[in-house]
Order: sequence, then C-alpha cells, then structure tokens
Amino acid sequence: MLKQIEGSRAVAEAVALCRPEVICAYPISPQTHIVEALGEMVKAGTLAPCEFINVESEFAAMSVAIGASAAGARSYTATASQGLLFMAEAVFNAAGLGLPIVMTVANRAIGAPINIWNDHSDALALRDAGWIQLFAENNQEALDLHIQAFRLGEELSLPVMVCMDGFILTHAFERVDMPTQEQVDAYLPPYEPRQVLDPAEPVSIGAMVGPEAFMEVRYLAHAKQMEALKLIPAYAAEFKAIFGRDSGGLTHTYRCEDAETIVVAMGSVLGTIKDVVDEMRETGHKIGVLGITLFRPFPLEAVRAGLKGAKRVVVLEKSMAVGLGGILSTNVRMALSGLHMHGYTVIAGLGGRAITKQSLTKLFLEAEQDALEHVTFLDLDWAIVNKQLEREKAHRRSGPVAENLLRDIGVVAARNY
Amino acid sequence: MMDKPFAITLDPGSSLANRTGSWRTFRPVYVDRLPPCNAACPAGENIQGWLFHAESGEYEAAWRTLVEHNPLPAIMGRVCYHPCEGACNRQHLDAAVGINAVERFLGDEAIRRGWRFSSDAPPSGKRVLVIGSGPAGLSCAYHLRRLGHAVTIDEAAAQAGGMMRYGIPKYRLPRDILDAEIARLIDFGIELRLNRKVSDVLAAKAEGFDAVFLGVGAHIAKRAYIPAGDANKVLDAVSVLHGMEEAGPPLLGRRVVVYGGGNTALDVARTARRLGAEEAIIVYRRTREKMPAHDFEVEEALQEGITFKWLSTIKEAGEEDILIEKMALDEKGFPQPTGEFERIPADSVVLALGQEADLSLLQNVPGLSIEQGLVKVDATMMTGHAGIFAGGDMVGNERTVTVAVGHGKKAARAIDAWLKGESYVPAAKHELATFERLNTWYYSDAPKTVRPVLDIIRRQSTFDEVLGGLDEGNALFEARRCLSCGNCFECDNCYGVCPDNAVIKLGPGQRFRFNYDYCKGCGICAAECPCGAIKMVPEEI
Amino acid sequence: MFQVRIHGRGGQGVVTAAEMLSVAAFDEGRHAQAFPSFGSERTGAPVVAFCRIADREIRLREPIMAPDALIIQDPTLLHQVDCFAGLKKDGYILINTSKTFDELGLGEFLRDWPPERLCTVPATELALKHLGRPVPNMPLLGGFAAVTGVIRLESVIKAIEERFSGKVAAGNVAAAREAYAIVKAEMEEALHHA
Amino acid sequence: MSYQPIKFYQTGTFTVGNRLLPPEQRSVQAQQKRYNSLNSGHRACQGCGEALGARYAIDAAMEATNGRLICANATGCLEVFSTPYPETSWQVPWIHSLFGNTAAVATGIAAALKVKMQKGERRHIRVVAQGGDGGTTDIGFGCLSGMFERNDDVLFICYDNGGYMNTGIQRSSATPPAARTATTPAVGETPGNVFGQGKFVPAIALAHDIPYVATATVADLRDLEAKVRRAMELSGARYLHILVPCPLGWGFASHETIKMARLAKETGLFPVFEAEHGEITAVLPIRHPLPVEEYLKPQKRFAHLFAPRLRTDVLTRLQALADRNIQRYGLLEKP
Repeated sequence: MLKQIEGSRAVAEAVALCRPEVICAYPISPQTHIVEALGEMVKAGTLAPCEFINVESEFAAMSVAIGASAAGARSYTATASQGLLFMAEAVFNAAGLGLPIVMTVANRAIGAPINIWNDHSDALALRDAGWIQLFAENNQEALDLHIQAFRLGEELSLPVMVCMDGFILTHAFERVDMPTQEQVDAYLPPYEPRQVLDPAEPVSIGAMVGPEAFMEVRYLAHAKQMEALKLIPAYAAEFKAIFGRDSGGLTHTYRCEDAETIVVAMGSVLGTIKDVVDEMRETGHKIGVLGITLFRPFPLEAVRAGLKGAKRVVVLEKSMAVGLGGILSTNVRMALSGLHMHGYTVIAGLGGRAITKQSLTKLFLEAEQDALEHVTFLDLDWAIVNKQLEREKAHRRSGPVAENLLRDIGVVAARNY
Repeated sequence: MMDKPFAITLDPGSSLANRTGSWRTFRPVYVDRLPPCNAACPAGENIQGWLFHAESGEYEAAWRTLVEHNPLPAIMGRVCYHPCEGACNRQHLDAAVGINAVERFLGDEAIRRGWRFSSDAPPSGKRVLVIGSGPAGLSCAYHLRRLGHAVTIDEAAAQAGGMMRYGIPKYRLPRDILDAEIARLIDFGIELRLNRKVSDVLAAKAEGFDAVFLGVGAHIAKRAYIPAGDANKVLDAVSVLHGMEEAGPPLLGRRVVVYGGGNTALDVARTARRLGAEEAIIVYRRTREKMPAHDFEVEEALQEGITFKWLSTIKEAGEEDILIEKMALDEKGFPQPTGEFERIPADSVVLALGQEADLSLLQNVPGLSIEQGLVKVDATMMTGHAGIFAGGDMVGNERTVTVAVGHGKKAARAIDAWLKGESYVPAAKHELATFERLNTWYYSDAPKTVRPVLDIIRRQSTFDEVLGGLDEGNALFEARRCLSCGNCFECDNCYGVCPDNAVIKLGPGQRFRFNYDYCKGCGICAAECPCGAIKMVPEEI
Repeated sequence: MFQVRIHGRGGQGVVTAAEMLSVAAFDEGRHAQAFPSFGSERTGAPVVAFCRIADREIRLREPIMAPDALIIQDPTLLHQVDCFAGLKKDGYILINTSKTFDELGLGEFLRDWPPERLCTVPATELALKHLGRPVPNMPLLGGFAAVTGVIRLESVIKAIEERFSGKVAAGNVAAAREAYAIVKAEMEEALHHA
Repeated sequence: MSYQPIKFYQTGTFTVGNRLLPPEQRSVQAQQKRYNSLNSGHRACQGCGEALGARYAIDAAMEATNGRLICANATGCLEVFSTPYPETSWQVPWIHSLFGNTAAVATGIAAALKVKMQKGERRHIRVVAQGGDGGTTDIGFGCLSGMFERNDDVLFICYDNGGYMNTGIQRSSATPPAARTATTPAVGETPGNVFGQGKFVPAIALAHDIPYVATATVADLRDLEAKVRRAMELSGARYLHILVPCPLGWGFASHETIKMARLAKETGLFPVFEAEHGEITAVLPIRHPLPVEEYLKPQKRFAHLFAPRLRTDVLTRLQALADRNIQRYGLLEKP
C-alpha cells in the first residue's frame, strides 16, 4: 500500500511487520522517531506480544538486545552517532556471540565538535565490529532492508545494521509502498535461533577463548560474512518475487554500460549523483554510478565487476579516515587491485554539509579531466581553513577550532585575536 | 540439538575434563579420633557411639551399642563418677554433656521395655569360673558369655552384686534396678551360684573349668587404733553398709561420727541420717579440697545436714563423746598435729578408712603374687598363674564400679584369647580428639539439663533415690549436646563447603568420600569440620 | 642461547624465579629474556615460566619448546604434568625435593642421562630454614647456577640483593648458597661414580 | 523473614546439613543429588569463596525454580575460571556478554522470556544475573541501577570480594578502607585504601525501593539459601550481595575462607540483613561479638596496620565503621 509518510515512521511500521519481540529504546537524534513510533504501537497493543524497554543508555540498549536475542527473541534497537559509539563494546559482543539483532543506524556525524547532522562516520567507525552493514538509498529501500535484515541475520546468526541517512531520510516525508503483514510473514519465517538459553538444553554462551582457538573463531566469523555475499542476492530475488520490487542486494550500477568514469557512493547521496549523471549523460559524458548497498561484508567481486571497464573511479563518501583519506575508497581500491585506472577519493557531506548537484557536476567534470587531487574535500571553505591554520601558527593558545570557525563565518560574534 | 558456535558456546558441565586434583599439595583424609569421653571411661565404653544413636531417638540401638562394653547401664547411670564428663570437650563451651544421665535413661528404658542381651557367637565349649558377683565378676561373665563361653559365677554372699549391694546405699542405687540388671545377666545364660565361698581357687578350677576370673572385691575394713572406752560403739563402714541389706539395720544412736574422707564416709553419714541420727559428723584430717570424696557428694551431704570437722583426727573415743585433735597443714600440704583438742558428743564412731581384699583363697597358687594387699596382674589382667585372671577392687586402688566393669571386660577378652591359645592385644587407640581440633562455631549453644533432685525432707528420712532421671525429651536434648568429637556425624559440612564439589556424599550412615580427581587441597573441609574428623596430609611425592 | 623452563604452581613464585634468573644473567653483562605463560589458571594450578640467556641480543619471541634445562619447583607436578616435554637430550634437570631421582620414580626414565646433569635440592626446606617461609625459588636458582654453570652463584646473589632487602635478602642468599653447595656436592658424587 | 531461629539439633542449622533434621528442612547443599550448578573442574584458586558462593546461590535458585533458570554473568574471576574454552563448569543455561552490562543482558533475557511465555512458546523461567563487585558496583552500576528502577524481573547477585581480583587485585568501590590492593598500595602516610570513599551498593539498592534487597556471606549457608528462596518468591528487581572472601586478594590461607566471612559478619564490618520494598525486615545478628582486629589481623591486605607499628588510629576508625553498622542495622539485637 502506498503511503506518504516520514522515513522513520515507515521504518517503524516495517519493523513492526517483522513481529519483533523485544525492542530497546534510548533517545538520540535522529533515530528517535523510529522507537517512539514502535513504543506507541506496543503501548497501544497493536504490536503484541512485544516488550518495549526504555533503557538508561545505548550500552544498555544493545545489552538488553543481546540478552533477549540469546533467549530466543527477535530483538531490535536503533541508534546513531555517539549512541553507537557508547554501545560499541556491546556491538562487537553481539556479533561475537552470533546474535541476529537488527539495529537501525540513523547515520550522523561523530563529535567533537558535537554535530547532529548526517554523515557516515558512526556506522563506518564500527565497520569491523562483525555486523552486516546495509546502506539504504531512500526510504523505500530503508524499509525493505529492515525486512531483509531480519531474514538474513537470523539465517546466519549475525547481527545486521541497517544504515539510513539521518534527517535526510529519517525525517523526509516520502512515498513508500508499505507491504502487508501477509507479505512479510510469507518472506520472514519466525525466528528459529541456532543457539538459545534454555533450561531444557543448558549451554554456556560466551566462553573465554584462548590463543589455541581464537584465530579459528575469528576465521569462522569471517567465513559467515562471506556466506552473506551469496545469500543477499538470493534473498533480494526472493524479496522481489513477493514484494514486486528490486531492493537490497550487494551493489547497484546505474548507466555504467560504457562509462569511462564511475562514481561510487553509499546512501541517499546516490539519488543526487544519479541526477547529475543523467544530466552529464545528456551532454555525452560517459559517466555512471555504482551504489554500494552492502558495506560489510564488502562485496569485492561485485564492485570489481562493476568498475572493471571504467577508466577512472570517483569514490564519494560521507566519511573519512583522518590521516589517510577515505574509508569507502580504501575498500573500493582493494576491489580494484591489479586494475590500472585512476582513483579519486572525495570526502563530502560531513556533518550535514549539503551535497549539491552543482558541486557534483563541477567535481565530475574535473574528474573526467583527471584534474582532481587524490583526496578532495568537496566544497571545503579554504579561506576559513587557511585562516585557522595561520592563527594556529601565530598563537600557541589559538582557541578552540570549531568556535573560531563559527566566528569566522559570522555565526558567533567576532572577537579580535 | 543446537547448532552451537565453535568455542564460544560450550556444553554444560564439561569442565569435568579438567582434573584439578593436580593442583593439590595436601590432601584431606577422613579420620576417626578418640573422643575424650571414651578415652576417659574406665569401662571403655563407646560413649560417643551410643550417644550418636540416642541423638536420633534410636534408644534401643543406643542401648545395644552401650552394652557392647558395659552390661550394667542403669547401675552405671547412677553410681559412676563419670570421668567421661570431666573429660568432655563441651565443658569448654558451656557445660559437659550429661552423659551419665543419658546412660541412666537408656538403662532404665531397657528395664522398662524388657530389652535383652543377645550374642551370635557360637558356643566355644569352654567353661570359665568367675568368683564374685560384683561389677568386675558380672562384667567378665557377661563378656565371656557374649564370646560364646559357658560361665559360672560363685558368690559367697546370699545375694549377687558385691559392693554394689553391700557398699552402695539404696538412695544412690535402688535395689530393684540392681536386681533387674543382674536378672538380665542370668537370663543371658550365666549360671549364678550364691552362698558359695571359694576357699581354694585351684580346687575350684579343677571342677572342670578352663579358666578362672577372680573378682572377690575388698570387703575387709581397714582399722585404725583408737583408744576406746568399753561402752563406746566403734564400728566400720563395711559392716554398717552391709548391715543395711540384712534383717535389722545397725543401731548407731542419735549422734554418729564418721571418720574418713572418702565416698564411703559420706555414704555412711548419709545412711545414718536416714536411719534417724540427729547428728552425723564427718571427721577428716585434712581440708575439703583434699578430700577424696566427690564434690557433688559432699554438696548433697551438706544439703542433708551432715556436718564436717575438717583438719581433725580422733584421738580417743569415750562413752558419750570423742576427743579430737586439731591439725594444721604444713607447707607441703600435709596435716600436722597442733596439740589443740576438742571433745564432741558421739554415740557411735564409724571408721571409713578404706577396705582390703580377702585373699585367703589364693594361698598356695603357684606363680600368683600379692603385693601390698593387691593381686598382681599383667596388662591382660592375668595373674602370675596361667589361666587365673583377676580384676576389680582386689587388683587396684582405684575402686569404683566403673573401673571394675572395665577390668571385667578386659579380662574376658584376654581369657577368650588365652582359651584360643592366643594373646590379647587391645586395638590401637586413635589419636585423641582434643578441643583444639574442633570448630565449635557450628554447635548450638545449649546448657546442660538439670536432673531433678529429691525433696530435702524425704532425703533426710527415706532411702528413696536422691537423683532423678531424665525424661525422654531431656535425654534427647542432652544426647544432642554431644559434639561427636573426632568422629564424623554426617553434618554435611565438608560436602557443602568444598568450592570444587570434590566431596561425595555416600548417603545416610555411609559418610563421605573425597573425589581426589578434583580436590585442590584447599583444606576448607578440614577447617570447617565441626568435630575434627578430617586431616590434611602432604601429598605423596 | 640457553633456554630454561620453570615448572611450579600459581603462587609459588615461578615467574619471579624466571625474572631473577634473567637479572642474574644481565648482571653478568649478558642478554636475557624472562616471560610467563599467561593463562586463566589460579593459585595452586600448575604453571610455567621461561628464561632465555644468550651472549647477543635476543629477538626470538616464540615460546620455549625445547628447553636446555628444567627447574621443577614442586615435585608433585611430576605425576600431573608432562614436565619433560621437549627437553633437549642430555638437558639439565633440577628438582626441588629431598628425594633422589630413583625415589621419585624417574631412575628408569632418565637412565641414559648424564648423572651430573640430574640434581635435586631440598629447596623448600632450605627456604624454611633460612627464610622461615616455604618459597623455594631462590635456593633453586642457587642450585641452577651449580648444575648448569650458565650463571655464577655471585650473580644470583647479586640479583637477590637487588630485588630484596634485609632479612628476606639475607635468608634467600643463605638458602641459595647452601643449595649451590648441595648441588655441587651431588655433581661431584655423580661424576665420581660415573 | 529469612532468619530462622536456631533449633537445637546438635549443630542446629549452623552446619550445611544435619541428619537430625527432617529432610525438608535440610539445606539445598546437603542434598545428595544437588544441582552442582557450578561443576567440578573449574579453575578457581584453592579455597575460592566466589566459587563456593556461586554454587550456593545458583543451586538455591535452581531449587527454588525447579531448575527453570537462566544466568547472565559479568566478566570477572567467576566468568574466567568457569568458562575457559573448551570447558565450562556451568550446568545451567548461562551467558557471558561483557563486564558492565550483565544487568541489562538479564533484563533482555527476562523480556524475551515474558514474550515467549505470552506466546505460549515457553514455560515460566526465571533469570539471575551475577558478577563480582567490580562488575556490580563500578562498571556495571549504570546497568544495574537501570534494571532496578525499571523493576525488571531479575535477581542480581553480587559476589563481593572487595576488589578486582581477576586482573591482579586492584581497588574497586567495594574495597574496604585501609585495605592494600595493587592500586592502593601499603606505602606512604596513609597506606592502603582511602577512608571516606567507596559505596555499599545494598544501601543504594534499597533506595531504589525494589522488592527485595539482602546481604549474605558464605559462612551462613542457611541464611544465604533462605534469601535466595525468598528472592525467587518475589517478582521484579531483586538484589543479593554476598561476601565471598578471596584467599589470594586478601592474603589468607586457602582453608580460612569461611572463617574470614564469619569474622567479617561477627565483627560487624559486613552487616547481614534483608529488606523488602525499601524497608529492612530482618538482620542476622552477631552471635559472638568480636573486635575488628580479629578479622583484620589474619589478612595480609591489612598487615600494615599491625607492623612495623600498630596503627591504633586506623584500627579505631575501622572499629567505628563496624560500630556504626552494628548501630544502624541493630546487629546485636536478638531476633
């Protein structure tokens, strides 16, 4: 059924259709609307039986989910940014214990400086936590990926993070096709845990593993993620059969047929990029897009296959590896090992900085000329940056960076230095 | 079955594969230590053993355990001076366990319920003659009978019991009790021949006996020379107490002086009061502290109106009074005459200065030797003449019923061995269960039960028993005050406190076993064993 | 390079012994490396520690799998742990016991071993005597100096005096000296008989 | 009320079992076929109080729930010595997640079980969370408090050995004043742990007004079992704080574990009580009052109070703490 609703609400309704049994909630923008909506459904009795638990921290949220999942319940929570980092220890733990928790990450920047707006720093900071990480391009996909996430995670006994851009998607009212309960039930069987805490068959979960077996345990976790690479396309196909649309999968290419330049990106920015690509195609530019839906496990082969024919690759990402450049681009480069092509890293949209068609068009044109630096910061205000650098050179106690910059751009009243 | 993740998820209880016994440098072992009560009992009773059954209300089992060593519990429960209680570890907590009272309860219970002795030993075909039916003789006869031998007791007096009948007043040992316990022995198949004074032991043995046990007691009173006027009555304790068992009680007059400081002196004085004497005075040459009589008996005597002249000797006995000289203790604690004299009125003087045995039947027994009035016996109670054993008052100066019963038992076992051509070796004794070995935290605080005592007026006028018995509730309580020193009483502490579950509980009456596969040797079991029945020993290298 | 493995129980100062051995070697101007095996075992459990001694920088970080010498601090371990695993042929064995190798049931097992390399020393007794506490590790190092000759007794003493002070140092030094003498005598005896 | 007046049966109810008591009155630990929830073969130190306390408590909980129990366990000694791959000592369904999240994990389990029961997929199962004092009073405190205030249906058991023993004896907020640990060494002017710091979590639990709060020691098994039983009769958040002496960390001989617990209680330094809905309902009175020195002296962690010179000043302060407990909880009053 088509609906015009907020992205958070759409995700909440989709999660509810998955019949979660335990939901843990701790408020943090921009995921809050999702758990609020779910809480209301539980309180109203429309989502039942289900326990909705208001916990005291994200650390507790993930921990409650761990306990619930280990006891055999389908468990869900949502978080973002600082919240994800605060629960980091438990995030790793859930994966290590093989508990198929599904968590929405409404992607948001990490402080300091504190910033509530969108980028991918949070999810990518935990890219090696052992979770499957899916990135939604739009609210329809966000909704669909949650349904697939439960199926996938429970099949593999692995937790799944569904990442959607904070505010840009979570707070956007859009048209979505909300599935019916029958469709979801047909796609998603009840949770049949591989291991469960049960007095009838007691086991100890979470043993200490020493040097004699730790490597093997880690290898097995890796092997399981590799298995996801095979399962995900199959589940996407099955999804299409029931729900009638393409959603999920490993990667999506757009107009890459004869593309000399291919732009790689994740999340909502793909839409903007596609618009730019369409425009450039109209003027004869051989440019295409490779959207990455699955970031962990990283679909090396699909990415390599998608990019193989191109002359250059521009990886545009909303995250950065300070001191190196890009995170996504580093991963993409691994897929390109042995292929001779130009590779550019573009850091864009950090902390909610708007990514405009205009900037992208300019960027891609420069890329086609191979006039880009290896690492480019899109729309960086060099004047401000240079001013601060000079200031720091001049004064040992040059003051806090963020506040200085705000003052420079006039948000805060200027003060003489 | 679950599809368990490798290494992270493990099967329950699988740590049994890890034998932590390899950590151990000391190992706990269960031991049985000798409880101090048992160690102190002259009759060699397994006191703790019978208390164990009494604790759970198994009185018949308790009595049967008791009579494995002593056939006279109802008597012993009255007349024994209970050295067991003096040794009892519980005295360091609150008060000693009232062992004697429980013993009497069991003895009385056995009489009331008609419990009888039994023995499953096959008849040996051997015959043993026991001379004397006092405690030593009865005990020896009983144990021989238990071991399958035929026993005949020859008793010189008209009734059996020896000093128990002719020396101990009725108010301490009612005669129905004495009769009942003797009757049970007769019923057990012991032949008793009364009024048969043996004058030649070898001749008596020759009448078809394989061995002889002598238990003739010490019935001859020791005399001291006291110048006495003709009219004054000077008697001895033995004949006074003996006379109580005959038709007419002895005539002692209104004012009776008893000379001596032993229990017999007290018995006579207290008997005199009950016979109507207005005054009964005990004259003793030393102080109360030095008196050989038991303190509780002195207490009871004082309650009954007996008076004492400490540090006094009788110089002469006149017609209506006696002359006593005051004594003073020298620096060594010996009484020395002071030259101060006093006259006190007296109608009679009873000498309670000790007894000697009549050893006339032992003349011309080759090898048998007598020293200072006592028959010499070896460690197995055998005299110098093979096959002739002796015990009781005639072999030692510690003359109590309990000692005699112990002698009888020991002699019986030695006779049994001798009859088989073996020599008797007593079982090695366990290490003593001293108070320091106990962990007394675990015992409930519980003061001793007070036994009922006969009303004072009746005590001064009748021969009713002074000290009452315990009822069942009290007896159970008293039994349960036992600390079970040195012997497991299945409190489950070791089983419970082991952090490694390395103690196996074998079930009621079966105690426990250590599982050395897992025992790390921490020693908590030994430390927390209330009764000290676990010992830590270094691991063998 | 000379490699030593020390067997003992958690709480008996096994790791300290390895460290002190390395200090003694260091005091002789040599290179040494001491390290524990780290596990989840607790007080009383069998544990091992290692020490390497060499005349040049030690870069090797693998566990010691083929030791040149064994120090066994607690003879009860002989029945519980494979103490001799990997020991080089004709390697040195020093056991804390007042018994002989034959009495320990090792006579047959070590029949072809050079007898002067098999030594026992009653280190616990020596520690009790000189120190008042049953910590056998320092006297064992004295014995180790004697049997292997890899380090000098003086170095062991120096290491003890650097680590401890007062009565503890004096007691350990005395115990180590006596252990050294006992082992030396044993070796001479063995050579004499050989 | 868990305190039972001592019946006079030789050892009364002081010992683990007593053949003279009717079977139904004997302790869980005395049963010939007890659960042994924590099995042999674990790698705890010789004489470990925590291993003992854990078996006591979990066996009692198993008995109270007829074996329908799931445990969550914090990181710490108990976890490490009981479940090193490839063996576990636990015979109950058990999970270890992290150091600081045990109460929350238990909340999750309880929530899952509630839903599963509503769905008719599982029968009633209860949840116990357990950890050491570090995992309870320090790093796990946030989750613990959250579990309390939500009144989640979890019994949380803290095995208090007064420090981080697993990592080599460091101070926790449950380390007593003056005690030496690796991070409060016995050096300087005021050796050992600082006075005026630390917290007594049972009192904080009380302030949450949860249905049940109790303390116990491994020296009073019957009391401990009665408290577990009572806790399992109630629903909602419950807290049991058990003193479990640590031979290694406290520095006493391995056979003195129970004695140390007994002395802690008898000196008044560790008050044993229970409370329902924020009100104290019973205390286990001191049986033979003792000065604190009796408890402190056998422990190496307090050795600096006795040598090289007697620190009467510090002992006086410790005695004052005991006296305050005695006063506050009425530990000398007869029940």
